Amino acid sequence: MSSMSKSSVSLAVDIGSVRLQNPILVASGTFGYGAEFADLVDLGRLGGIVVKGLSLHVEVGNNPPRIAETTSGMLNSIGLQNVGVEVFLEEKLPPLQQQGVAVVANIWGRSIEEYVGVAERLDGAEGLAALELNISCPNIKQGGINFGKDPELTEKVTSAVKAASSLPLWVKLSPNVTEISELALAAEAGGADALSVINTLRGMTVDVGSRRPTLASTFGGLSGPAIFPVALYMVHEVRRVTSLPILGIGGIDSLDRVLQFLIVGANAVQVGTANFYDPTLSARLIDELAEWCGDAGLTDVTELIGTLRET
Amino acid sequence: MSSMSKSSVSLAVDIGSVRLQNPILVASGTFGYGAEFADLVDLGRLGGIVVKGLSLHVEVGNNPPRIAETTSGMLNSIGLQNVGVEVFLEEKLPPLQQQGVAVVANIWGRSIEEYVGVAERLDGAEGLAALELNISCPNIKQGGINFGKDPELTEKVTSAVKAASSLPLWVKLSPNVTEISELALAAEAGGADALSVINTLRGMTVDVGSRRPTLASTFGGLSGPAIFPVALYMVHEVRRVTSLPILGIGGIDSLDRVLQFLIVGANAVQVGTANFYDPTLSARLIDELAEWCGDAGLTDVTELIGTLRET
Amino acid sequence: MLPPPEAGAILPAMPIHDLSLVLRQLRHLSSQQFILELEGAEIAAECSPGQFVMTTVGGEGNPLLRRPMAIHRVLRDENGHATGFSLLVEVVGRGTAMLQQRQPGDVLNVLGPLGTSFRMPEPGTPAAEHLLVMGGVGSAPFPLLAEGLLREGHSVRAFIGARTADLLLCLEDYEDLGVAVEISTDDGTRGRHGLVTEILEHYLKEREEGPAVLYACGPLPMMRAVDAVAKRADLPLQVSFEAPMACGLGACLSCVIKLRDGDGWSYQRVCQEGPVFDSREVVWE
Amino acid sequence: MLPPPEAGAILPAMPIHDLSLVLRQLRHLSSQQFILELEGAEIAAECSPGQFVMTTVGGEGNPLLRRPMAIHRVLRDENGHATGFSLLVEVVGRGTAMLQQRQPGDVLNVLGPLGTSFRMPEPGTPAAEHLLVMGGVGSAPFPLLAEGLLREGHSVRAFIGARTADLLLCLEDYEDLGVAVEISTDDGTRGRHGLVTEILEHYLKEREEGPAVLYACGPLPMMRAVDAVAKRADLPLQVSFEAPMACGLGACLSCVIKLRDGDGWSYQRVCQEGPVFDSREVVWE
Ligand SMILES: Cc1cc2nc3c(=O)[nH]c(=O)nc-3n(C[C@H](O)[C@H](O)[C@H](O)COP(=O)(O)OP(=O)(O)OC[C@H]3O[C@@H](n4cnc5c(N)ncnc54)[C@H](O)[C@@H]3O)c2cc1C
Ligand SMILES: Cc1cc2nc3c(=O)[nH]c(=O)nc-3n(C[C@H](O)[C@H](O)[C@H](O)COP(=O)(O)OP(=O)(O)OC[C@H]3O[C@@H](n4cnc5c(N)ncnc54)[C@H](O)[C@@H]3O)c2cc1C
Ligand SMILES: Cc1cc2nc3c(=O)[nH]c(=O)nc-3n(C[C@H](O)[C@H](O)[C@H](O)COP(=O)(O)O)c2cc1C
Ligand SMILES: Cc1cc2nc3c(=O)[nH]c(=O)nc-3n(C[C@H](O)[C@H](O)[C@H](O)COP(=O)(O)O)c2cc1C
Ligand code: FES
Ligand code: FES
Repeated sequence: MSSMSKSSVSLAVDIGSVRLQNPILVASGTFGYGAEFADLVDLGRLGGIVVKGLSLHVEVGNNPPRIAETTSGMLNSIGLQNVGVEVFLEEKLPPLQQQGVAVVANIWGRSIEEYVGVAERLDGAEGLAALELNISCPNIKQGGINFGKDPELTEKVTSAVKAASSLPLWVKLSPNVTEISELALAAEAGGADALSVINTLRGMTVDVGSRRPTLASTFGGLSGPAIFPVALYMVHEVRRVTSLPILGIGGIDSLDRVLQFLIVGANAVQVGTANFYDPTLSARLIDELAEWCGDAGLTDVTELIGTLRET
Repeated sequence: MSSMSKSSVSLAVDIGSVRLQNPILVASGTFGYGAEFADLVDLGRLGGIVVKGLSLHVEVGNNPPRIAETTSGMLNSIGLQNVGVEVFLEEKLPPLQQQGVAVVANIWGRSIEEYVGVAERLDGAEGLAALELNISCPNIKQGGINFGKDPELTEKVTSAVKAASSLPLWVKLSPNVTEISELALAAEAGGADALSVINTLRGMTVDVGSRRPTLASTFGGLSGPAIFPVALYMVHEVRRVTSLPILGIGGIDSLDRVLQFLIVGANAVQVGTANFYDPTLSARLIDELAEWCGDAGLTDVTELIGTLRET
Repeated sequence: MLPPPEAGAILPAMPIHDLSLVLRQLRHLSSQQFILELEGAEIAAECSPGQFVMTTVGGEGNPLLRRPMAIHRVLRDENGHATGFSLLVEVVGRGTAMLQQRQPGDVLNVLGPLGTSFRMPEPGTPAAEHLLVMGGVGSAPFPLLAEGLLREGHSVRAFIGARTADLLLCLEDYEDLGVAVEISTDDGTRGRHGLVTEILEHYLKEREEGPAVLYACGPLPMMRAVDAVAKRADLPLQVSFEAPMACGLGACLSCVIKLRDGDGWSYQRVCQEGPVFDSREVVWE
Repeated sequence: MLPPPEAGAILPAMPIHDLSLVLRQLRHLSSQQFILELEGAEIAAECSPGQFVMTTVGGEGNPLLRRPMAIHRVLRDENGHATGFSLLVEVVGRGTAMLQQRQPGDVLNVLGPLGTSFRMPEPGTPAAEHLLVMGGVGSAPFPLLAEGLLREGHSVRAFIGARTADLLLCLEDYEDLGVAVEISTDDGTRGRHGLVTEILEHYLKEREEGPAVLYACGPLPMMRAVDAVAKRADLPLQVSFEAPMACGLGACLSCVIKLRDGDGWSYQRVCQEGPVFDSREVVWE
């Protein structure tokens, strides 16, 4: 069937100045610091690992219960628990550096100063390919407005971090907005090198027995296969207004959905929630993508990107 | 087990001045004009039937394909095809009037004038319990901005329709916004008597084989069990800012989800997509709700509404 | 001749049932085709040729929607009482693949009978030849139609096309019924090498004069070609359409095709005004 | 005495496998409880008492997440080679109800072995009495622990609580192993009428002096009560915790409980730093 052997297909993609060996990354918060999956996945083969969101200091996180299952999805309110940037650099990054995989540090803060603080601390760290800015966080200095919901704040935090770090900067957009294209443009204006689209949708569920929210923190972020059509739409919206590289994220559970993201214009994708229930999916997708490209007569996966036929 | 027989439980709820015999309605666009389900459901038992969105004139609708299945959901881009308000009044409403069920006319337009036109035509029609305003439509007079995405437009169209009709007015909010509470307040300011929460989420999928959008119109509205956590969250958000009656809509597929909506503060609910794959669900939910209330020792379903325990 | 059906006319329909039906048997015809035999006396007793059901495929709400399937045959006990019916299914995607995995004893939720049926000749109409033209799994509704026509004393001939000999469907059914069959395959492995429309045209040229009625179901290009043949031969044609369906009940408006409407056209529902249409009403594009 | 484990210490773990395993047998113990016997020699050979697996429950991605289940027993062939393992499951919701519907021959995707195990006494430690305290389906991990302790020549006693006699679990396992059993039921239908902690306390009062080690798994209130008993008696206690889990691998941070950390506490993962914890490290609230 296949005219092309899969090894002759080039899967490499460029996210701005960052060359990734293939477009299959794993999403922040769904793959720990990589080591958690080392028994199951050859980490060195992945397109990249986006680590759990890092903050300036250790973060204790929200009270449990922190997850709730929903139809073909899940809610989480981890509360951005993490080891803090120091422990990351000392303990978590070195083993990943040995794997030779592109490591992307997802970072967050409660104020622009905190974002800048993490970014500065990570600047120059060996083995980091890029920073990914999680802007779905409330700004405690500005009445708790979510950075990612306000174009002005998005631009500000982007440009502040951009100035503080020499690393390529990916800005991860929140889908809980009226026009995601406005936020994309704001991030671009702030100097973003790429856009990660999307973070989780806001949602909640209730435990009828106790009449309490299922999550201790009432709300959480919805992820998983259920949100895929929304994510794909948002990538399409963002692609309409910018030529920045896009990382497509949301509900990937199969090669078909990876291909849909690429066709709509994502330059690479991140596998999220699926890592939890199908931990070897990311690695399998790399092989399946190579095979599919070969069968389709493509020599380079980039030939697929942005090839949506619209009428 | 049950101390209370289900017949002694009162299921009636008031949506403003409209008394419904129970809080289980069927959502616009998912139940036709009622007659389509007459073989399967005793229409007279339903809390209410919200009919397919009506416009001033016959509407041809979008090109097919108009639906795509997604994980635990579906996309639709029917394009608001409908028979028009005249045919509705002549042919569709009379058989429903005979059933004695509360009929709610969902209406839409491409300009405020069109909305007002439909509302005026329906004013005084016998057997109509209320109007439901679908504001998830582009305003062709104002650069195609979606009425439901802009608080000012939402308030304007609401107050214009309110002035044009003596019927109670329910405004159906779009979830594709940054702060749904702002839109809720705008509708309230415009004179809404109740709020229907939510309409579909925007989404798309792609047919990888042809590299074309699966829907002829590229985008569609996502509905079904997948969106439930988002819908519940939005009802919670709206309940925080207003004491208007709320109709909870989105992803209802079981009694448990009906109860979650009521606990969070919806006064009634509308079953949507589930009517397609489980056409007798709405009727069964009425019985199940009565039984559940009886088992829980409630004599009146309203005792449940808004009883969420938050800490 | 059939009286021309009104566009969008709805036949006085039997009530629709929503039933949980036990799967009696699943017979594999090829790696991609199989027959499901279901309980369901109500649907079996009340359905007409061309009507369909909406069935779940198994799998806990995933896929979400039911799948439309034509009623293939009515199953009868020794006394001739309808006890169930069969579906003839081709695997084309996830839902049909899941149906293929079902086991006898499994339960499917089935809604039906749905849609319009083929319009049978009025009793007393002068005898005509009834020519059934089918491609691929478009064969599904025809054995029931053939049976009905034969019961009324009409002569029936089937034109069956498939990609290759292994995929030819319903040959047994027609043998049982004593219906003459003409075959074509795309690859020439059986019957005429070519399209089913070619054997149809050939037959129409050779046959004796006299009234004939055409019926077609299959891929869109094939139905379009049959329409052209029918128009050239000035013969009436009923076509059975497919379209993606969410409800099957006429409520969602997802399944529309263009039908002539006055001077123009309008979108009509395949599940309600169809699936069987008079080909002259269809806007073939 | 066990050396106090470091908080958060991760034992040198065997590699984790992600396997598609055939279900050999499903044995119903009561209407709500059953045992699944699975293939899976790798997991069986390498697991330690107290570890768990994450398993799919069937149903095409719905529910989405795997379910955590303790390894109940290792299944062995005539030569004593580990060939598979069993799970002891109680139906509490949708996923466990779906597991109950599985049939022999069905395939489950199973990730394991996961988490920390009960810490066994160092070889050469003076003999102690090992007291296993379990409530409800918290019984699941104990037969494997009892087997391990017996193999090392330790004396083992099981304290089993249940709501009612019919729901008492693992009695056969302990009979096979020759482990002494003390029973309590909430309704007095078998053993002592009351809580399992009461029979434990009673036993501790009556027994001869000498070292003893406690292990507990069951509902939170029960484990809290056992902790209080252990503290009063100044005996070491290992507790096996449950928490909602998405990954079981330490990646999602969904499964945390509060553990002492310096002067304060921090959230630690039940799937990684647990499920077995030293009860003195747990912040009981
Ligand atoms: C009135 C009617 C009667 C039918 N009778 C039969 C029958 O007797 N036997 C049979 O095998 N099939 C029949 N079909 C077609 C059948 O419904 C589809 O093949 C089936 O729904 C596909 O489901 P799936 O999950 O396997 O495919 P999906 O994964 O949903 O889709 C696979 C491919 O099939 C296409 N497709 C999906 N649904 C339909 C549809 N309703 N019609 C046409 N193409 C579709 C999709 O666009 C896609 O390209 C009938 C359809 C209709 C409308
Ligand atoms: C390490 C570990 C080992 C376990 N071992 C066993 C075992 O050997 N046998 C057994 O029957 N069960 C065991 N459990 C519990 C089992 O995982 C849950 O009962 C199961 O996941 C519930 O799934 P469900 O779909 O039936 O319930 P759901 O419908 O998901 O939930 C039903 C109820 O159970 C609660 N629940 C859900 N997940 C968990 C969980 N992980 N822990 C505690 N409560 C939960 C929910 O809050 C809800 O109240 C273990 C849990 C853990 C963490
Ligand atoms: C448990 C969990 C934790 C997450 N943590 C983070 C995080 O720390 N930073 C971040 O930017 N996104 C985080 N995300 C969002 C994911 O990276 C991803 O954007 C989202 O889950 C959508 O993709 P999916 O549907 O494939 O999961 C988290 C998601 C989950 C489920
Ligand atoms: C096929 C289809 C058609 C719809 N048509 C309308 C409509 O005409 N007017 C409207 O306000 N909402 C319409 N809706 C939205 C539903 O009324 C409902 O708000 C939405 O589907 C969410 O509920 P669900 O998840 O239960 O389906 C339509 C939904 C579907 C699936
Ligand atoms: S399938 Fe819903 S209207 Fe035809
Ligand atoms: S279950 Fe994911 S960290 Fe424990």
